[in-house]
Amino acid sequence: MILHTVNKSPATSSTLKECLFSASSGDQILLIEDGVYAATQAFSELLRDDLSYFVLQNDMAARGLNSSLISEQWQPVDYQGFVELTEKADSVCSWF
Amino acid sequence: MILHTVNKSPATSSTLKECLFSASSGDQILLIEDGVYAATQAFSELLRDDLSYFVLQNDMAARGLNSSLISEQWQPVDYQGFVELTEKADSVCSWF
Amino acid sequence: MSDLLIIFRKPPVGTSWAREALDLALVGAAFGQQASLVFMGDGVYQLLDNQQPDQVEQKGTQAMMKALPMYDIDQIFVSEESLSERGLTKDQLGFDCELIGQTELQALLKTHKQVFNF
Amino acid sequence: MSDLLIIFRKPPVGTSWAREALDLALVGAAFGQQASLVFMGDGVYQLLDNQQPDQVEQKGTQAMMKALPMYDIDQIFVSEESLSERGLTKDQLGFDCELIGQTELQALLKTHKQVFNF
Amino acid sequence: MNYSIAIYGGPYSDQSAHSALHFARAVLKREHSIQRVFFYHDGVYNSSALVSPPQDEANVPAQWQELAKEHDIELVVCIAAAVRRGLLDEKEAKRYSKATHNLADGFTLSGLGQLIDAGMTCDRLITFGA
Amino acid sequence: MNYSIAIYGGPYSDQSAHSALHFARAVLKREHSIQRVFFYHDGVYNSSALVSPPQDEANVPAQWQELAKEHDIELVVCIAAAVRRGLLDEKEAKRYSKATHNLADGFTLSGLGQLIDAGMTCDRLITFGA
Repeated sequence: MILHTVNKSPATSSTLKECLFSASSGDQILLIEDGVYAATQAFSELLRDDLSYFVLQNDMAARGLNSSLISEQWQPVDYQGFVELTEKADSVCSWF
Repeated sequence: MILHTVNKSPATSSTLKECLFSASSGDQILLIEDGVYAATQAFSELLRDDLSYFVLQNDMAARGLNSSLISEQWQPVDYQGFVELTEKADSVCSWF
Repeated sequence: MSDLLIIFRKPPVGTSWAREALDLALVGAAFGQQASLVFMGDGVYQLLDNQQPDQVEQKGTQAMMKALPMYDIDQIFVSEESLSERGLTKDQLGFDCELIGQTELQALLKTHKQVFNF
Repeated sequence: MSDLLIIFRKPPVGTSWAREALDLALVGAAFGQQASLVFMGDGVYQLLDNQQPDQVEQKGTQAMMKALPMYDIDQIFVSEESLSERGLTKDQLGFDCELIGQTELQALLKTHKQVFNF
Repeated sequence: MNYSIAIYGGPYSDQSAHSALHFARAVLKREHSIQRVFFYHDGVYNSSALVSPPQDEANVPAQWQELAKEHDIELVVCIAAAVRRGLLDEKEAKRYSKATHNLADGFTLSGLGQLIDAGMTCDRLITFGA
Repeated sequence: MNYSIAIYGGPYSDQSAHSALHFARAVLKREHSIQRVFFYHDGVYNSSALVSPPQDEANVPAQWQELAKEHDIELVVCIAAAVRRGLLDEKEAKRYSKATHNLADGFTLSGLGQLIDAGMTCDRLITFGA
């Protein structure tokens, strides 16, 4: 299982799209930095059903994305949670 | 009349889309740097009918875009042609 | 009509673009230029309420945005299309600004000789 | 299976990303690592024939690409979907490479522990 | 006509400073003048005296210095963008208690007002973004 | 576990060096070790001794220096990416006949092989792109 991190806004960059195209069933996606905007409801149609979705809550809070804006597929994690995800994954792939 | 320059690839960035949305009828678009990929046929559907389209031929040649790849709306100019376009425009707006 | 139009198309925190664009607006005002601001594309995210950039040790743009009235910058426009593409509505924004459509946006670009586009 | 997978997603000339990613592939090979390269997204533009980056005083990546066989790098893949999104076909490319679809791309990522993604 | 140019991208990382150089030469060839080149955002990295490219690559800061000298062009670097990125002249090095400075000859640190001024006073201001 | 981190973005221009710093602290809190931080592309700008942010902003290079010293982490800067962007140590300054150098204490210029090596020998290599 691969942990994919994505740090670009989904509305202006194709980075998330390229990541979702390349991920295998069972992989995990973690949004960081400007990538966190992808966790808002407007972008939930892009998501596949066979991946797990995480979002860095520090970067969410930094940008004013409170839980009412976030779609339910996304599970918030803090930096320690980020580290835990990297521990469990076989490898980590960064999309930027 | 505004001359708009665009320097980002249309396949991975929304820059061209934002430029085309903001241009007024009669404005000119000039593609430079990685923006020149937008002159290939795959992206001709994005274009509006009421604008004029130019592409910097030095940046085309640098990227191996020969005329067979370029759609016919686009008129190649060199750097002197770029300067001439800025002379004639009322103002120049750079999209990056 | 104002002298300067500054277009904000980048999000507020991940890069320095937004802060550097706002710096330009404030300096323009200090030089006696009337400035209008347009938020479009990912720039509309700069207007969201309750940003806490200190959570990632960044400064963000909210504090600077609050200084705009002191610089007599009160012409603040936001693209309706950019907001709705991002699933946002005006009442989720932390700033008082005027919603504009494509026609008004085009008119703003056309009527300003000096446009800084970030 | 090779040791390293390097993914090229950036165009060849406008930024230094493509050159820096290729540098990494060559250094990896010099360290005795077997490297596979995948071109996808705007990275497929690196494969176009007849690039003349000297027209804008840049170096581009073609000269380095030609050095790949000397480093025993011969596993070169290109995403079929990325090509077709850009209206390109394999015969317009200046390099011999293997077309892959989504399944093969996913398998490449899955089977390499070391992936460098540019 | 009187032109000014704004550059927002660093050397080597992206093409903007090179594009601006080509554009500037074409402007001069068409017998216009260039008053000022303003370096902002990562463009400030073009003002480093320590940039040391391989012999077969262009030295962009050096090319700007030459062009500026020959055609009397001001090379102005945004001071706020520069100092936080580690570009200092002698005066700023003293202010921040740094042992050395690295701003190349011919470049001047100054305020963002110089970019506003270029927009107000020149016939054309052309921006090369990163 | 043994981690290494790669950073591709410059300070102030983007968040990647900050994100990596937060991540590194969390890695150490979870009692892992960090062998190396490798700076590539615009990440090399984090190694400048001359970075001078305003007092109310974090000094990212200084924070990396502190963390590295305290936890015995190698701070390795890609030499090819660095010298063309104007980041020089004493030896490179001499090689390129520059009067001064600006690499901050605690950072080392070295080859890209150090990034390959980190990928081969560490349990995890986490990249923060620009």
